[in-house]
Amino acid sequence: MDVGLLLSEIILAGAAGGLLLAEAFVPRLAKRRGMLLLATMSLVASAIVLVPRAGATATSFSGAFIVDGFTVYFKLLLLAATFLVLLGSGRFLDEVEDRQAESIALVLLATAALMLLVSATELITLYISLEMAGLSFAFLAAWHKHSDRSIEAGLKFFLLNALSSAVLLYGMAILYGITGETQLDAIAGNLASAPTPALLLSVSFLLAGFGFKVSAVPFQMWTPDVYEGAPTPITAYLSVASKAAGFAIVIRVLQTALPSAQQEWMTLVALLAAVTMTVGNVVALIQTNIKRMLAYSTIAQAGYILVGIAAGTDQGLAAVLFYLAAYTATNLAAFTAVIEISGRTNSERIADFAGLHQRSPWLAFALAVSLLSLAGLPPLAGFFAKIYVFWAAIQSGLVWLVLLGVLNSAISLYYYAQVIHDMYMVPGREAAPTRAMPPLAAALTITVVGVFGLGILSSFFMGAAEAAARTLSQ
Amino acid sequence: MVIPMELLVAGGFYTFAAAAIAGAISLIIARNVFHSALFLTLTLASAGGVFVILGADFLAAVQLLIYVGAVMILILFGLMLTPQDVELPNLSTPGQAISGAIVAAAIFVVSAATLLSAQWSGTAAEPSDVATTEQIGVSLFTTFVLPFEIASVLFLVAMIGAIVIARER
Amino acid sequence: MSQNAWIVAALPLASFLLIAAGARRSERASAWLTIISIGLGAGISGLVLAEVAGGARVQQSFAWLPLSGAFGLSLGFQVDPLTATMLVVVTSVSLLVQIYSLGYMRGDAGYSRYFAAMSLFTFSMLGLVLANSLLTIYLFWELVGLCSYLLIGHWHERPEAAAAAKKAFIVTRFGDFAFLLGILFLYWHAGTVDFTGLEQAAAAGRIPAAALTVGMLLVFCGAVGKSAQFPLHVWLPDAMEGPTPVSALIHAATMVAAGVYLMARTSPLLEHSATAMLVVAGVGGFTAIFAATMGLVANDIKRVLAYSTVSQLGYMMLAIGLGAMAAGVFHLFNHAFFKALLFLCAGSVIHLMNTNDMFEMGGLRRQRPLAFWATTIAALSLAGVFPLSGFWSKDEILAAASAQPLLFAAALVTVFLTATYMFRVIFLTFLGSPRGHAHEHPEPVSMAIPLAVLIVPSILTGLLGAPMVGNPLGSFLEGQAAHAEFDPTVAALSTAVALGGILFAWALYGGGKTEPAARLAAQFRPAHQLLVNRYYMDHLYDWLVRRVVLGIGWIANRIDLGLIDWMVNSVGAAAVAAGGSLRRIQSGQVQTYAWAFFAGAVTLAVVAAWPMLMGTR
Amino acid sequence: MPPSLPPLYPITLQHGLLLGAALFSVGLAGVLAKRNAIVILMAVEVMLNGVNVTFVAFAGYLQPPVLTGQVFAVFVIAVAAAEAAVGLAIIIAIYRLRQTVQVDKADELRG
Repeated sequence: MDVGLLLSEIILAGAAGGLLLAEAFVPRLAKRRGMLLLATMSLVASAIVLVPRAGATATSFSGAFIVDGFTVYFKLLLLAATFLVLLGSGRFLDEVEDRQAESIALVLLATAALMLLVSATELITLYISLEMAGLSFAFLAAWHKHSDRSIEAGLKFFLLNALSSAVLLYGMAILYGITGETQLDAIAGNLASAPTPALLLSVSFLLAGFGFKVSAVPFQMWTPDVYEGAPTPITAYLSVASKAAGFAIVIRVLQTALPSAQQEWMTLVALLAAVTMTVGNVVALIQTNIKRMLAYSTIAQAGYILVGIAAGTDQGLAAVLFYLAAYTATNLAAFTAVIEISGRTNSERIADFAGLHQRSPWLAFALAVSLLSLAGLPPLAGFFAKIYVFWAAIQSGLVWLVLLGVLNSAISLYYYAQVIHDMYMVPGREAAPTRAMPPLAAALTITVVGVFGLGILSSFFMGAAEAAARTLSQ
Repeated sequence: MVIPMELLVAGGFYTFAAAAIAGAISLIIARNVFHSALFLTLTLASAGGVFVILGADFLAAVQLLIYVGAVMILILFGLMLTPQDVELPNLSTPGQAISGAIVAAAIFVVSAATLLSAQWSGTAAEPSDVATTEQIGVSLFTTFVLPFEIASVLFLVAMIGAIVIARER
Repeated sequence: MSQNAWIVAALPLASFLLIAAGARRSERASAWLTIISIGLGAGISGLVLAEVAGGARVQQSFAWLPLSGAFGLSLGFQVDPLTATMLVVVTSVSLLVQIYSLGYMRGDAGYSRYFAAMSLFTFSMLGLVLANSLLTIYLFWELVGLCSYLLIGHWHERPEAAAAAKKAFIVTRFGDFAFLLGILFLYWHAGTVDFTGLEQAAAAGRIPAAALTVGMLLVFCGAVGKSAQFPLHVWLPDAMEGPTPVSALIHAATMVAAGVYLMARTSPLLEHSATAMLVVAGVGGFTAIFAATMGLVANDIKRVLAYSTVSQLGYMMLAIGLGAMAAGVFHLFNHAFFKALLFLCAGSVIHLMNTNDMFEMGGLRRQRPLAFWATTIAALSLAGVFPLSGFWSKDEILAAASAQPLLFAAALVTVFLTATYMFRVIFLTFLGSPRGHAHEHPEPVSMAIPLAVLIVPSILTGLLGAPMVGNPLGSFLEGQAAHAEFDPTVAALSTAVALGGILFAWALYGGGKTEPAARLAAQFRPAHQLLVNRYYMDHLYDWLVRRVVLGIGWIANRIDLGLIDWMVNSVGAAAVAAGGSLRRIQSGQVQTYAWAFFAGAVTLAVVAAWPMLMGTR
Repeated sequence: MPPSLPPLYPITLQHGLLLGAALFSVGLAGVLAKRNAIVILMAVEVMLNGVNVTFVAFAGYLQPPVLTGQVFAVFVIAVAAAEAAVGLAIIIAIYRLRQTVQVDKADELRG
C-alpha cells in the first residue's frame, strides 16, 4: 500500500486543515494574504509531487487508486484551475470576510476530492469522492448565505446532486450485481462479451449520473441557475474543475469498465452530445445575464467534448483531453474577466458591458479573446480543440454529429459576437477606470496567454494529451 | 407442526417489505411533516429488517443506529428549526405530482422489468448467513481503507460547511 | 548556427513583443531593442551564410496541426543558399534603415509604434524567407501585408496615407486570394505543400502538366500583387505616403522582393511549365518598360523611385521567367542595397525641404553633398554603368534575354529609360539653383552613417556575380559551378544605351533647367498626358470599381437581402424561438429539473435497450 | 427473455431487487411530488434505501459470496447521514431568509 501516491491530495487536505486551525487558534495571523499564500503554496507543492509520477502507472489501496499519465494530466489541470480561481477570488473573499479560512479550505478540499475522483478505479472510492466534491460545491454555491440567489443555487445544486448520485448509485448497484465486483478492471473482466439489458440499464443510469456532473442535456438543468446564483469565482471553479473531473471519470469508467458495451455507449454519448450542444447554443442565444449566457455556453462546450468521447478512439480521447485544457484556460479567462467587470459595474447584464472597451480595454480584450476562443476562431485554443475533436469524430464515422457541431459553432458565434459588439461598438456610460487587484490581473494574463499559447502551440499540448490518453488505453 | 424456515423467511421478508413500502407511500401522502418523518422511520426500520433477512446483520445494526438514531433526530431538529404551517402545502401542483408519478412509475417498470428478466449468474438459493460484522470490519481497514479515510474527510467538509451555512451570522 | 537559423526571425519578434508589452513607454528603448535585435540577427545571418557556403543545409518542420489520416499541417523552416542570401539582405538593409530611422523619425508621435511595426515586419519577412512550405510562406506573406498596411498608414491622420494603406491592402488581397487558391490547387494534386515535396512531385511527373501550369500561375498572381507587377502595380506608388525609411525598407529592398523571392523559391516547379515561364517573363518584361515610362514624368521624387522599383522588379521577374533564377536573385541582391540607398538619400532631402516635389528642390548638392554623391553612385549602379553592381546583374539578365528579341528589346529600352529618369532626379534635385526653401538643420549622424555604409555594397556587390571571379553567387545559388552569361557585345550595347539615357536627361534637364523638358512635353502632349495620368490605370480601376463591381454588388445585395437574408433570418428566428420555448422549461422549479433528469435517464435506458427490444441485436 | 415475477417463496434475489426498485421509485415519486424541502430530503433517503436493498440483495445471493455490496451500503448510509446534515443546513439557511422551506418558492433563478 503506497500512501505516497496520495501525497498530492494529502498536501491539499493538510493545508485546508492548517487554515482552519490557524483561524481558530491564532486569528490574528490568519490574514487573507497569508492564507492565500499557504493555499497556493500547497497547490504548487501538490503539483511538484505529481509531475514525476506522470511517467509510470502505479496503483495502491487494493487497486482502488491509480496514478498514471492520465490522472496526472487531469490533476495538474485541476490544480492549475484552482490556482487561477484563487488568484481571482479577492473580491469574493472580501465579501465573505467572516469565513475566509473556511472558504479557501473548502475549495482546497473540493480540489482534493476531485483529484481523488480522477484517480478512483473502484466504485466505492469513486462514489465517496464524488459525494465529497458534490457536498463541497453545494456549500460553496450557497456561500453568500445572506443572498437569496446564492442560497437558492445551493439548494438546487444540493437536491439535484443528491438525486443524481442516487441514480448513479443505482447504476453501480446493478453493475455490481452483474459482475460481483467494484474494481473497474475486474468489472470489465467479468462482463460477458455481449451486453445484456441489465448492463445497458446500468450504463444508462451511470451516464445520467455523470451527465449531471458534466452538464449534459437533459441532466444539465441545474447549471444555469447555479452558475447565476453562486458567487462568480465558485461558478468559474465549478465550470472548469468539476467539469474536467467529471469528464475524467466518465472516460475512466467507460474505457476501463465498459469496453464490452462500447458500441452502445458510443451511440448514447453521441446522442447526448447532439442534444447537449444544440440546446446549449440555442438557449444561450436569448440570454441577457452574462453568467447565464456563459452557463449555457459551457453546456454547449460539454456537447462538443462529448463528441470526442463518442468517437470512442484513442485519438478522440486525446482530443477530449486537449479540449478540456483549452476549455479550462478559455473559460477561466472569461469568468475572471466577468468577476472584475461585474464587480466594478455591480451588474451582470450583458447590456451593461456597453463601451467597456473604453473604460477597461484590457478587460474587454481578455473577454473578447476568450469568447472568440469559445466560438472556435483561429488561432485561439478553442479552434484547435474543435478541429481535433471533430476530426476524431469524422474518423469514427460520425459525420452527421460533426456537421451538427459545425452548425452549432456557427450559431454560437452570434451570441459570443453580440457581447463583443456591445463592448466595442456600443457607447457606454462614463466611469472612472480602476485598477484590478494584481492577483486577478495575473490570473487574467495567464489565462489569456494560455488561450493563445494552447492555440498556436496546439501540437505540443496535443502531444501531451495523446501521451496521457495512451496510458489509459494500455 | 414445524414451519419451514423458508416460509418464516418469506413471511418476514414480506412483512418488512410491505411495511417499508407502506411507510414510503404514507410519507408522500401524509399532510403533516412530522407524520412524514414518522413514516420515514418506519421505512428505515423495515429496511433494516429486510437487511437481516438478506443476511446483512451488521448493516441492519448500522441502519438502525445511524438512520433511525442519528438521521431521524437530525431531521426532527430540522423540522423544529423551520417552524411553519406544518399542514399545508402538501403536494405540488397536480400537473407536477402526476407527471412525477408517471416518471417514477416508468423508472420502476424499466428497472424492475430489466432486473427480473436478467440472468444472474451463480446466485445462491438463499442468502448466506455467515456473521458479517468481523468481515466488514476487517475489510473497512484493509481493502476499503481509502474510501473509509475519504469518508472521514467528507464528514469534515460537511461539518465545516454546515456550521458556516447554518449559523446565525 | 544554421540549425537554429530560426533565431534570426525570433529576435525581432521578441523585440516586437517586448515593445508591445511595455517598452513602448520609452522611445529610446523601443528603438534600440529593434536595432539590437536586428543587428544580432544580421550577425547570425552572416554566420549562417558562411556555414551554408561550407555546405550546410537544414530542413526542419514540426506538425503544427497533426491530424491522423492524409491531412494535417506542418510548419517549418529550411536553410539553403537562397535563404541564406536573403537573410543577409533583409537583416543588413533592415539594420541600416533602423539606424537611419533613429534620426529620421525623431519627434514623431508614433515613434515607438513605428519601431514595433518595423520589428514585426522584419520578423515576418525573415519568417517568409525561412519558410519551407507554401503554407508557411503564406502565413508570413499575410503578416507582411498587414505590417505594410500598418506602416504605410503610419501617419493615419493624413487621409492620403490612410487611403494608400487601404489601397495597398486591398489590391494585394486580390493576388493573395489567387495565391491561396494556387496553394490549395497544388496541395490537391501533389498532396503536400513542402517545397521539397512539391519539387519531387513535379520532377516525378506526379502533377499533371496543366495542373502545374494553373497552380503556378495562381501562385504567380500572389507574386504579382506583392511585387507590384502589372496590372496590380497601382498600390506601390501610393504607398510612398508612408515614412521614407519604410519606403526604403519594405517598398524597395525587401517586402516587394517577396514576390520575386517566391518565384525564385518555386522556380524548380516553374521550370516544368513553359507556359507559366513565358507568362512570368512577359509580365516581368512588360512591367519593366511600362513602369519606367511612368517614372519619366513623375514630379514626386519618391514616386519616381517607386516606379523604378516596379520596373526593376519586372526585370527580376523577367530573369526568373527566362529560367535565369540566379540572375534574378543576383539583381534582387544588388537592387536591395542601391535602392535602399536611393530612398534614404531621398529621405534626406525630403527631411531638409519638407516636400517631395522635385520642382521645389534644386541645387541641394551644397547642403547635402553626401546625399548627392550617394545618389549619383546608386543611380549609376541602377542604370547599369560599368563597373558598379547593377551593371553585372543587369547584364546577366540581358544576356539571358538575348534569345528572345522582343523581351530583349523591352529590357534594352528600359535601360535607356532608367538612366534617363534617374538622372532627371539628380539634375532636378541636386543641380541648378534652389527653387524651394530649405529648413536649415543639420543632418543627424544616425542618418549619415547608413548612407555612407550603403555606398559600399552599391559599388561592390556586383563582383559577387562577376564573370572574371567565376560568378561565385551564381554558383552558390545554383548549387553548381555556374559561369556568368557574359556577352561583351551585350555589355557594351547596354552601357552605351545607359550613357545615351544619361545624355538625354542632360539635354532635357541638364544643370537644373526645366524648359527643354516642358517644350518636349508640349510637343508630345497626348503621350505626356498619358504618362502623367499613369496610363489611366487608376481611372480604369476606379471606373471598374464604381460601375462594374458596385453594379454587381448592387445585384448581389438585392439577392442577399431578398434571399440569403431571408434564409439567415429565418434560421436565426427559428433558433431564437426554439431558445424561447426551451427557456420556459427552465422554469426555476427544481422539481421540474429533477423530472427532466429522470425522464432523460429513462429515455437513455430505453434507447440503449431498443435494439434488443426490437431483436436486432 | 421476458420478465416474470418470482415465485411467492422461497425468497430469491429477485424479491430483493423488486423491493429495491419499488423503494427507489416511491422515493422518487416523493421527490417529484412533495413541496417541503425537508420531506423531499426524506424521500431521497428512501431512494437511497432502495439502492441499499439492491446492494444487500446482491451481496446476499451472489456466488461466490462477496461482501462488497454490504460494505458499499455502509458507505451509502454514512454519506446519506452527511447529506442529511448538509441539506438541513442549507434548508435552515433558506428558511432564515424566506421563512419558508417550499422548494417551488425558490424560483428566482430561471430562464
